[in-house]
Amino acid sequence: MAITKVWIEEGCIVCNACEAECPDVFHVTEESCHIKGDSRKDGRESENRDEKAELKADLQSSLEASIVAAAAACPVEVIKYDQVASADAPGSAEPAAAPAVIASPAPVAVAPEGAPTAAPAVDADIENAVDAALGTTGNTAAPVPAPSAAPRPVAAATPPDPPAANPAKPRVTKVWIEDGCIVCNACEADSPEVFHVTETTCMIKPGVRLDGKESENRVEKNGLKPEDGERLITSIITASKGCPVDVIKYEVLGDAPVVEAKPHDAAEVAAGPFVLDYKAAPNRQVVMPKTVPLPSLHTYQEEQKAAVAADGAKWAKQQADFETAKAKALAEGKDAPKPPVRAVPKKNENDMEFPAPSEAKDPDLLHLTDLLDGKVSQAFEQSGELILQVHPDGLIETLMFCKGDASLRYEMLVDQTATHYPAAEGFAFSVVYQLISISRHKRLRVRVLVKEGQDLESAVEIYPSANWMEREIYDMFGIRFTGHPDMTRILCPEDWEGHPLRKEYPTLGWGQRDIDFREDRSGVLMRMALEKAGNMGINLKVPKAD
Amino acid sequence: MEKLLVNIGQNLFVLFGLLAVGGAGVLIFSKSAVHSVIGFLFSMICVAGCFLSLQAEFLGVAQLLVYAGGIVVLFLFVVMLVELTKYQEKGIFQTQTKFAIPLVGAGLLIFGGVFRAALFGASAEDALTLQQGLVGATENLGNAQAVSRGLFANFILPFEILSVILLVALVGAIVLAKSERV
Amino acid sequence: MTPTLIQYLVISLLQIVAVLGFVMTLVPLLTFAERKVIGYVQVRLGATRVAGGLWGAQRGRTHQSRTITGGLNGFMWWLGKWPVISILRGLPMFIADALKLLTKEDIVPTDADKAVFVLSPALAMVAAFTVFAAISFSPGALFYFPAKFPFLGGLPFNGFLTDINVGLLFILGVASVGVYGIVLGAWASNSKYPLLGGLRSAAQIVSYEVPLTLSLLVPVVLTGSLNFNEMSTRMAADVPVNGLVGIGRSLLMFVGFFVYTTCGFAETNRTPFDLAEAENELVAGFHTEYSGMKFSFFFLSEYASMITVSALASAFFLGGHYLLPFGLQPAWNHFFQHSPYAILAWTCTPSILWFLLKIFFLLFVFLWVRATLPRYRYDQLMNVGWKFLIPYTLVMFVIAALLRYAA
Amino acid sequence: MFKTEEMEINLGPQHPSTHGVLRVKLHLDGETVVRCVPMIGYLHRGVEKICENKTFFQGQVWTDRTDYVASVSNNLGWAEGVEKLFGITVPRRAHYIRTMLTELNRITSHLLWLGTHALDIGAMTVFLYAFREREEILSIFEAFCGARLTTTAFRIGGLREDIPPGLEKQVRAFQARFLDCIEEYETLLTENRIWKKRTIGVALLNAEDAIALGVTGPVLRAAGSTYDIRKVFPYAAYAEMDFDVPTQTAGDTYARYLVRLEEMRQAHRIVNQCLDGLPEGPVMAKLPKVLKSEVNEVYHAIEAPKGELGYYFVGEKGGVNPYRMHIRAPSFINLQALPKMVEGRLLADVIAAIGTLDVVLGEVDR
Repeated sequence: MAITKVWIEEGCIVCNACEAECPDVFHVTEESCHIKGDSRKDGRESENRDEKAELKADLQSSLEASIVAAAAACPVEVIKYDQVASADAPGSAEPAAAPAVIASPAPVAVAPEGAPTAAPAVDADIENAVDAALGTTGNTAAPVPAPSAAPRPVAAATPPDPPAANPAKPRVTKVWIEDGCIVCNACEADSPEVFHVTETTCMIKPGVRLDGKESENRVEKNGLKPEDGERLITSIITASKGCPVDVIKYEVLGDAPVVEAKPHDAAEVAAGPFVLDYKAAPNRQVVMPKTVPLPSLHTYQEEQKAAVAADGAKWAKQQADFETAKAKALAEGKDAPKPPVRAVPKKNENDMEFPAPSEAKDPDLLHLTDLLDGKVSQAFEQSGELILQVHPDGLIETLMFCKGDASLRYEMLVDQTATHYPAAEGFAFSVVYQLISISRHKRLRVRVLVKEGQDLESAVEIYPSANWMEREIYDMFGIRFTGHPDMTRILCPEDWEGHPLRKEYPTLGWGQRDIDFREDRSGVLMRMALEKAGNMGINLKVPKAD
Repeated sequence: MEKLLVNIGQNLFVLFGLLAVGGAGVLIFSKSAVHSVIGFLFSMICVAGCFLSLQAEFLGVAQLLVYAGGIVVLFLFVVMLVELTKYQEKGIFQTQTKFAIPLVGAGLLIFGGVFRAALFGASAEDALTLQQGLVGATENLGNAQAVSRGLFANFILPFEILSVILLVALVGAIVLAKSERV
Repeated sequence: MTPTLIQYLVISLLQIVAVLGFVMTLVPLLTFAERKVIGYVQVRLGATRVAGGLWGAQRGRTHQSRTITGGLNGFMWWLGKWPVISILRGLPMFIADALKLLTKEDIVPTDADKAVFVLSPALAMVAAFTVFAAISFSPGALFYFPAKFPFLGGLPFNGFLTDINVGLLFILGVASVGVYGIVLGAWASNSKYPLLGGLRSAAQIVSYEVPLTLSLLVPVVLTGSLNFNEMSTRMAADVPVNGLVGIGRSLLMFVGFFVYTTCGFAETNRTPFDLAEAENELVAGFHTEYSGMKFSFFFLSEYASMITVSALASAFFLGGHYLLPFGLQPAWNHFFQHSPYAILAWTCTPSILWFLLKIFFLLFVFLWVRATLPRYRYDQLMNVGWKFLIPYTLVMFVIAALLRYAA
Repeated sequence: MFKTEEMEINLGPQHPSTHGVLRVKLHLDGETVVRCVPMIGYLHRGVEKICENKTFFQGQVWTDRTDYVASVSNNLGWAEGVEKLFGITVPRRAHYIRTMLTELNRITSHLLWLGTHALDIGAMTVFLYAFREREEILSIFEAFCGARLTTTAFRIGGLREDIPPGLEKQVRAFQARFLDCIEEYETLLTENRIWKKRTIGVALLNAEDAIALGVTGPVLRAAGSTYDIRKVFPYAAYAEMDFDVPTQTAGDTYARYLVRLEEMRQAHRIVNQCLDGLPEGPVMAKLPKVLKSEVNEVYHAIEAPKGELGYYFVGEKGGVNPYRMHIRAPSFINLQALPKMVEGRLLADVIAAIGTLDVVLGEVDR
């Protein structure tokens, strides 16, 4: 296919959109838009309205895509063009597409003067027919998606018969956003493939649109790609129903399915402790940890034993293999294979040695284990630190002993914090209390394991310094402490949702997204960014080599 | 013009007097207590102006220093600290209107009579001068000396009685404040 | 020759213009001096330039010298090359300051009592400037209009506006009205920090007025006059040095001077008594909500009252228009009055020069103290006022009366 | 008819004397503080969460931003905490250089405290004098690592580079005049009547309350305790240093002032010792290219200028990020003591108390 002629009808608003899309052909002056002399056969530069001079032959097909895009981008739709199928164009590789267009009287379409240009937009059947015709070629990967955005005047011409139209399947032909969007994200939650909520408005995504642009589609009412319109019909209707201000409009071909609107009220959000609706915000996906890095002497010893056993088994297997190989070789009269050498553990050349946990030898730990009598689940030493893990029931008792016992005298609770272990079975959090004895120069860590939703007893009575630290733990993890004088959030605002240091809490905020300008083909995001930044008087056109 | 300037003292006296009355009006009729105090202050300053225009500098300045600089500040202090809007709503203030109106009428009548007698009566013909006994003494003295001689020589008894009354008021204030506090 | 009434009024007007002009120039210069003095104490340069242009930069003209302040900056930069006058670099700061305050947005809080809010800076300003009506900068005529001068030929131009015989009381009375500016402004802002600042300030000024007045009464009792000119004249000439009494008088004046200066610092809300606007506690104290011109009125009145306090101190304690302070002038006069050297004889006569020099020195002390001392706490301030200064001044007053009796 | 009413006033979050975005809700009776509720979180950036999503090397950068006044101390805490988690041995020379820089950082932190605290109380000049010396130390940091405030000075396992040539001279030049500078501050403040009036007996916190509330650092030592992590649990090269732990018994603002001044002198001593005894050798331990942690959990505390700065790490097997990282921020815990210090006192004492606690809101909120 190729475009032979381009001209500008009256009513240009000098918006620069065409030049942005196709700078080779269009040149926007202060009063009007011109077709450049470089691209015209007669070499003149004008609006080309009366003369309708042809484009240069070599440019006819190469600039096709951009001219079509420019015509589609024109907000007042004054850019018109003649489109013909040319034999040497790459479009000829599309057998299904070519007949569809050729079937129409060539040149495809020139709207008669005074023909209604806005009216066809509602004529869903006709456009659907064209779309359906083109839709069959959807998978043949036309190099540019633009040609399928047939010029609007085509509606006035005789429509071609759809060769493979399938009216049985209902689909959405168009969807657009009226004025009044409140940027509530509900539509994106329902149908993330179609809607894209920015900071100021809601957009229809380029991926599903025929013209491949991202905008509100309010003025242009561009059609959806047929296959997407078919596939996403339910979600689009859901989004439209779910829109609290009812600004999402759509046109359906065929019978629209009956869809219930999803409620998007605050009740849903506040239902659980923290709603993890990944569909609602795919950008907030969280990779949950798989392991439980809770240091424990018991587990470590098991691991070591298992490692030794595995090593032994491997060695035994190697030897057995060697024996069989040797026997086989002897039997076949070959040379015996080399006997295996037991692998020496790799020598550690780094100044780094893992501090392995060891049995509790410190008198404090032993003394506490005696005192608490069965409430201690573990006591060990690691990295020169004393660790005592107790049952949640015995926590207050432990702390009282630590502070009050004459031979312990841990006067100060320096730190208290928690860790979330979502992958663990039987518990969800560990809460650690770092104690120091100022008089005896010793440190001790008391650890309790807490289940999800389980409350701990507050240590404020024993150690007043626990006050803010427990509030912080509540704020960050949602573990409540009974008997605390003021169990409120401390760092986050009172109405904050979720507890940030839990592992399932995402690191991206609601509505936060990574903008990749490389994907910004139509320049919408770039233009918006520029608008936001204000007109800085910088020429943003890419400089040309010539 | 010339006449106006020659009689400047007299004219200023009238002017300040009227302004003082205006300030007193603000004091009475203002809705806001602070505005009342401002009106009071204005009135006091104008009274001082009256004294000054009569060439009683010491009295004028003392008026400024004591009333404007000291007493009204304390009024303002109290008025600012008490949240009056609340009491206004409760109707604690301005409850005495029905007594005040007849009282003011009576006062106007009485003082009007006095003023009338003073201004247009027989005694209006006499010159407004100091007492005969003081006239000779003030000739070579400043204003302050004249006043002090009047206070501490001629009127020592009323002066001392006044100071006792003030002392009583002072003690009373302290007692009230203490009981409020405890 | 005595002037006619009209001539008298015209001359008075001229004098008012002269005094106001003097004070209005001195105040901005004082702010510049403040920057420089405190800068010097704090091992930094203080103001050296005025930043930016007034309007040139916005139009895209980048060259500094085309803007007004830019041109001044260029000039001042050139000044900086010369050794002594380089201290004047940054002098345009006082113009820029004034311009800034004039052109700043004038904000009135929504819930403020608008009338009072507008009134109170004016009140503070009027009180601070009316005081100068009674301050005598020079005894007698400053100069006489030349005989050929139209209308006013041969008439004296005085160094004072009025010669009230209760000048001191007038100053105190008018100055005490200044507190309303602060209190009402604070109240009218309808904000908590200003209210606290206003209350502090009112309590502070009311309580420090007592020792201030009492300490000023010491020289009044010693000389027996409330008049500005007469005070220094009597101090210098009339009261003879009389052995022990003379020494006692000088000592008393010396102590009285320090007490008075302390009270003066409190009266003007300067460090270490600047609790009304203690920016570290009350954000900006009573003028937190003020901006633009209204703020500058408060600012001006504070600096004007600094000048007042300095003028009073120099007139009543430091000998006023005479050279020596604390009533030492008679002794000096005794030796040098008839000295053959003209310069020495001249030091025995009153002059506006001495008076201004003393004022400037005291103003410098204000700045010096600000750079050096921390701030008192509110209750400590009240303690100092009521428990120390008032008893001290009372004792001084009694001693002064005894000395007067003895003399 | 009239009864007294409490006035509720918000000190902050934007206030000249709250040293950041601290908001203190005060109930005043006249000017007496009846109730004081510190409200924090205005600067909460979720540093702990961020560090859980960064590698051990990347996370260190964030520690600069917690207590931005004492970033070198924070770096040291992080580096040593990670080294403890992995069991890394750091060369002795690196320890010495780390100690020296940390002590210089202690001086800058205390100088900033001194300047701002004096400014709060109304003494302007000390601020400028203190900043004069602080600038000099910051240039030393700049010479060492290129940054003045957010240094990220150390690497896990030692230092990235040895000290540059000329740094020693620069440090010695500073050391030579610093003691005189402290004298200068003292002439302005120590015997100043007003300063003493404003600080003696103000914001009292005795040792018992301080320990109960978890208060550490100079505030605790000014109440009589000798608890100093550099002595009690020596780290870096402190075991080899000869220095005293200054203490006072009064537990008021003045005592804290004296303690911090003396700490600057002791820091000066330590820096001198580090310079004199600087050993030869490498500054970086041999480490694998990628640090992968084992299952371990450590709490490492150092004596930051403001008190005990603890880093709590949980490592998961094969993880390059900390599974959990928690900062025990001294400012956060010390700020808890504010109501205890000021209730029943005057409004101006709140300012003095906030100043004397020496909180940095970046660290309080993290």
